[in-house]
Amino acid sequence: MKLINFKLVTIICEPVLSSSILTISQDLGATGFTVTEVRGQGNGEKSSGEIPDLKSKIEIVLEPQLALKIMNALAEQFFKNYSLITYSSDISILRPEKFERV
Amino acid sequence: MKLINFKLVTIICEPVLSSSILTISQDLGATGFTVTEVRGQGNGEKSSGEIPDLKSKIEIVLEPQLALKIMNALAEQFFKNYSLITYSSDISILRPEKFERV
Amino acid sequence: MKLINFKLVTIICEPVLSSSILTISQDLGATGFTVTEVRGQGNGEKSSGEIPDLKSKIEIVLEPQLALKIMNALAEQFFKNYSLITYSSDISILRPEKFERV
Amino acid sequence: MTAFEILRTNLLSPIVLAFLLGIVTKLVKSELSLPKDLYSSLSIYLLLAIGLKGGVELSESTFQVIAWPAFVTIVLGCVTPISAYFIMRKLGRFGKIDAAALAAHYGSVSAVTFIAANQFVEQMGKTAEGFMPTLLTLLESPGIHIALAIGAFKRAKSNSLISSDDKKTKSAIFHEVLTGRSMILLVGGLVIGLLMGAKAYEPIKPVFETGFKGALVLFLLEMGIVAGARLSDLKKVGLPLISLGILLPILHGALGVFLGHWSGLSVGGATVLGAMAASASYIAAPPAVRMTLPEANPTYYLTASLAVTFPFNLVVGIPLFFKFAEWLAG
Amino acid sequence: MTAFEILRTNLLSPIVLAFLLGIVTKLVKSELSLPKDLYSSLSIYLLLAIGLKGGVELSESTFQVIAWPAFVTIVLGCVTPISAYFIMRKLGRFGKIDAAALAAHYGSVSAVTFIAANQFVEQMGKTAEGFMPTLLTLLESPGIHIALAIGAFKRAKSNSLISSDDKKTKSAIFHEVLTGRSMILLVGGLVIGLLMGAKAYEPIKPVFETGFKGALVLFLLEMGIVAGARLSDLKKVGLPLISLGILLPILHGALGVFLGHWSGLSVGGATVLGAMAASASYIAAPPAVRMTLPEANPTYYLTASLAVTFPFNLVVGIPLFFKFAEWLAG
Amino acid sequence: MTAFEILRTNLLSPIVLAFLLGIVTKLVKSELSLPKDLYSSLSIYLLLAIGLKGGVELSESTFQVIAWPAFVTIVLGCVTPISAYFIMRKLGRFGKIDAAALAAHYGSVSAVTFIAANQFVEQMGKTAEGFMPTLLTLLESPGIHIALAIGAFKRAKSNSLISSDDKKTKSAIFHEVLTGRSMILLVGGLVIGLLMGAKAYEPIKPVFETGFKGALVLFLLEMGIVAGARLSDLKKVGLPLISLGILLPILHGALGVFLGHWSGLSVGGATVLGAMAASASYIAAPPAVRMTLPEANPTYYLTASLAVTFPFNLVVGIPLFFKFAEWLAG
Ligand SMILES: Nc1ncnc2c1ncn2[C@@H]1O[C@H](COP(=O)(O)O)[C@@H](O)[C@H]1O
Ligand SMILES: Nc1ncnc2c1ncn2[C@@H]1O[C@H](COP(=O)(O)O)[C@@H](O)[C@H]1O
Ligand SMILES: Nc1ncnc2c1ncn2[C@@H]1O[C@H](COP(=O)(O)O)[C@@H](O)[C@H]1O
Ligand code: NA
Ligand code: NA
Ligand code: NA
Repeated sequence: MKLINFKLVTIICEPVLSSSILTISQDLGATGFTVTEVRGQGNGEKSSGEIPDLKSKIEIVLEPQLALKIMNALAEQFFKNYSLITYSSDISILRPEKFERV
Repeated sequence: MKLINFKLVTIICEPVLSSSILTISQDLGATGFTVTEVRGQGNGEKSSGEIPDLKSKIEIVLEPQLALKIMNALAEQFFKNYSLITYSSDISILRPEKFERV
Repeated sequence: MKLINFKLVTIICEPVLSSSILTISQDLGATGFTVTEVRGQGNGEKSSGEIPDLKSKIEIVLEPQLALKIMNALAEQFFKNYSLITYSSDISILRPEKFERV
Repeated sequence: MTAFEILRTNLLSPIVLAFLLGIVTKLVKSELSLPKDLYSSLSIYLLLAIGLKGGVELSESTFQVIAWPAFVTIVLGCVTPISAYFIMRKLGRFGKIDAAALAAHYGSVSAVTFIAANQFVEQMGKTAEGFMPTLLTLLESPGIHIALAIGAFKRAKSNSLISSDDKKTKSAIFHEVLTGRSMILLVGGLVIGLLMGAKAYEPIKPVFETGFKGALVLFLLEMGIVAGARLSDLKKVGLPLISLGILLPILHGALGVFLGHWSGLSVGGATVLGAMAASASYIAAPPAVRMTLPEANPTYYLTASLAVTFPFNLVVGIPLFFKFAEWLAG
Repeated sequence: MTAFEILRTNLLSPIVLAFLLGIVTKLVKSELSLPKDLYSSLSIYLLLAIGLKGGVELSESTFQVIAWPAFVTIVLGCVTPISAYFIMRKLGRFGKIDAAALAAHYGSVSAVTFIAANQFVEQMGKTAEGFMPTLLTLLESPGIHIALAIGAFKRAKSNSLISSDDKKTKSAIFHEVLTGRSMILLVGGLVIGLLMGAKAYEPIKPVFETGFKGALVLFLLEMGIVAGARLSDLKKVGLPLISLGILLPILHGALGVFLGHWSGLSVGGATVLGAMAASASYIAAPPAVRMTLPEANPTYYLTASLAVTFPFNLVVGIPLFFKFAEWLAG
Repeated sequence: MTAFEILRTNLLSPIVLAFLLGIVTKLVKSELSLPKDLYSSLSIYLLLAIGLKGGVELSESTFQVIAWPAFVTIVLGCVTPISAYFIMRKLGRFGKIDAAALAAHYGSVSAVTFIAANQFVEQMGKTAEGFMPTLLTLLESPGIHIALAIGAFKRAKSNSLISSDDKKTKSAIFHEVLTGRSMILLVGGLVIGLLMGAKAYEPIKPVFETGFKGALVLFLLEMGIVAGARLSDLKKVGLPLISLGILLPILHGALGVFLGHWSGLSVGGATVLGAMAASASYIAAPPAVRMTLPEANPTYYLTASLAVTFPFNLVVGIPLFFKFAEWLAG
């Protein structure tokens, strides 16, 4: 099969945000997600929860033009008040049709 | 030390596939693997297991020419009947000899 | 917001090393870290611990010029006697000021 | 007790209520679920506890008493996957591979159903034979292998070849089922129980026996949550599979009770054997089926096992088999 | 017993000592902590156990006996978030949003404080009424919603608009609090207990009742570790919040004891109701507040709940409320 | 009882059988293993339980009775790392760093071996002194520090310098060992037990004492799996280390029993002290060694501790030390 250029958007956030972030990314066109439970620290002060280091890492495979759109949506809604970071990277996938909404 | 261009192949799959995938990647020349327990959803219908969201994320550091080979082998064997995605990305490593089979 | 080119340095190591690695990366200027518990095997012989496959995956978002510096520091201190690998990859972030030390 | 009173007592038992609470938890879309490690820990504990107690009691049984029940159990292990296959093919109109996949589940056994049946007959004052766990280990694997063989054979006939790859998988599956969590813990527990005997069992009884029923409540709460998560799939699988997920346990259960009675088991023992035959595996069978018959739709077999047959047996089936066993016993 | 003896007995009880050990663990910078899954498992177990026992005992209570205590509990649920808000605003000089966030915590209840109070009065020979867990479920959610409503209203007044987004969040939060872990397990346990009755409870009692106090020791060890991790934040939050984190439980606790006594509760029951009113939620409230009032500083409410009010109640508050209840009872 | 009967009773005890089942699990390549969190939870529970009970019983001991046993325990803590170092150097022909690493393990103590020895002597009707857990805490850390100091010194002599980095590591290790999981739980448990006394212990006894032996069975099952996973390394480490992994516990065990007897301990107490001296740490020592002596090969010390010495002590060593203690006692 042929490799196609795609984007992987990663978000690391307070667990309380996960479900909102997944909803937003789905609304904007993502076809799936992968969540990992991680432990993290940054320079943010807003961290919350009984276990302060506990974070969720969300990874989303996306068509390139969607990546910045989702990142900006999250930045606008959450950067001010919540503890999270987001970044994107280039990946090569097979089966691009699998990541397109029908 | 000097940085060398390498590939990182990632596979996210039903847990039941992990051991087969590790065997295949080893047979094709990978020298190691890293597995993370994750939770995920896609648009596949074939997902299985008592806990349907539970997935395994397998990461393999590889010489560039092996990456596509392994991805294609997995695509051929598993894409039709199983729930999984795979992608590759560019990384820079130290010690390339560590990732070569003797 | 605008995307800025940054680096993501990943380290996969014996759990016993994590805290030293985090200290080193902080000393060299990293502003945070994300740690995932993983299971892994390589061709190293030095692996230790009651559960030999248990590894820590450390991810650090960094200004590009810091990446190689941290990787080299780890290589020098730990490659000889410990079980670990490290690699870097290109990512695009928002808010570069978040990842700069004040 | 009338049939109604028996049903009522069963429905108001802590484990059935805990299971229902688990289902309600999902229905109201609560995020509550037991931590994964607690769920596995409880299942390890329950299996080992059954094994240990079974082993201790086995050390007091004679070969004569066990021989016939063991024989009919093996008969059930050979017959039920075949009957399940044909019923799924003919009545359910499922494809060959899906029917074989379902047969692997119905031909094997659910340990929790076994436990629930034991608790039920005990509550009814008809405690089952102490060697029942031994029968449980006999019934676990044959059905899976027979059904998978049917599936492989049917597929080979259409493809007119058996790949060598297939053979490798098959022996891997054989190994996996035989060394699976439940086999190791049940057989291991039986052997330990047998070797150590009742006296050495005494000091560990508080954990493995006194604590058993409470632990079961927690486990069934999570089983309810897991089953509840599958309820939305009921629409996908359709009425035929739902009906067969009730019919099949009735048939297999009746056969199990009958053979149990015939082989000399007490009312309690025959009920438990019936529940075993009626139950569908959802731990050992699914991964084995997934690897061997990947074309089979997992939604079918998981929904049927977890969201239809298990609740049916727990709430209605077990009391039913009990009534039948009582009737047979005259 | 003199006040001093009571304090001493409380301080030397296993759960208080375990909590202190947890704090010491953090003070000496040990890496010890309970596995996350054990912590959740214990909290699930404790909540379900309270529910089950409460349900069984509820089946033996009459409506008359419960009506007034239930009524004053709801009154407490409506009054304490408001009093907490104003005290935080006026005495603490906190901003509107932070005050509302704190009020959501102090208007709700900490289940562990409830349990500790029950254990304490039992140890004092004044076991509380069996229906106290029912009151616990009544007190959990109203306070959160009232405080969040205050916060949303105050914010809207400054912003002069309520976004539709806000409404969506609010109904999601409402759902989340009502179907949260503690509500499901407490209410679910109550219903199961009520339905199954004392006889069916008997076989699961070894796990849910005999094991309760030991499990609590492990849980409080981890609570101590969690609270200890927050101790370093005490400097950040400053003396005003620390003082209010002690004053507020005294006020609310006294009110709770008084209303409890007035509604006909025994000395034990009034003490427990006081402890409930005095306690600050740290499980249900924080995520709800984080989503609804994101501008509020989590360090304030988490440190106040976990590192000030909880330890205060555990060590000093509960014995104090008990003394007050005894004094009221004459 | 004859030596043979004693060995047999030990071999057929639930914990030894559970350990063997764990090894078999690995030998048949089963994927069964206890969830990681269950394993840590059990180890936390077991350590705290030992501490609590030890503390309660300590509150009934006098200083006189403990003084000499405590003294000989500290002597063992200083002598065994040195004897282990020289035996590994001379008989085993290991390098300086590897010998020091092994010495850190054999100079410290395995809590599970301690527990197993206590269970064994109790089963033999010779329950050990109640203050044995106090001795356990004394023996845990000195050996590690002495052995690591030997290693650092030997290395420095070859490198002719001690880096300042080394000093930083050393104080970090010192802190880590002293505040490690086992020290916190054992010492913390002892202090809690001592403070609360027997009466307050009563309500938590069902969990911490009645449940102890059952929990131990589960723990040893996993220990067997962990040890079984190391069996394949036996070939790598070679016959010399395997032999020394048996010789060393015999020597240290005999010394421990002898000193125990001499210091006034009962047959049970002397046996347990012998088992402690004979045992090799596999929780506190490995990470400390890994950080301080990274050149040492972990396969050596982990295989020797887990796959040789622990099974040897569990199956053969403890009964042997018991026989020796009986013989000394005349
Ligand atoms: N420089 C960094 N490198 C890696 N992960 C980071 C970094 N900064 C922040 N994070 C992750 O993002 C989470 C939220 O960051 P913060 O908002 O700074 O608390 C942290 O808990 C980390 O998991
Ligand atoms: N668009 C996506 N972004 C991130 N992860 C995905 C995506 N699609 C699928 N996955 C992951 O791959 C797994 C298998 O996908 P599927 O075959 O669609 O069930 C899912 O459970 C997710 O963990
Ligand atoms: N080729 C590889 N691909 C992915 N992960 C690897 C690879 N080699 C090593 N690792 C990871 O790095 C850890 C340490 O490697 P090693 O030093 O070879 O034991 C392993 O446990 C794996 O988690
Ligand atoms: Na069956
Ligand atoms: Na309150
Ligand atoms: Na030792």
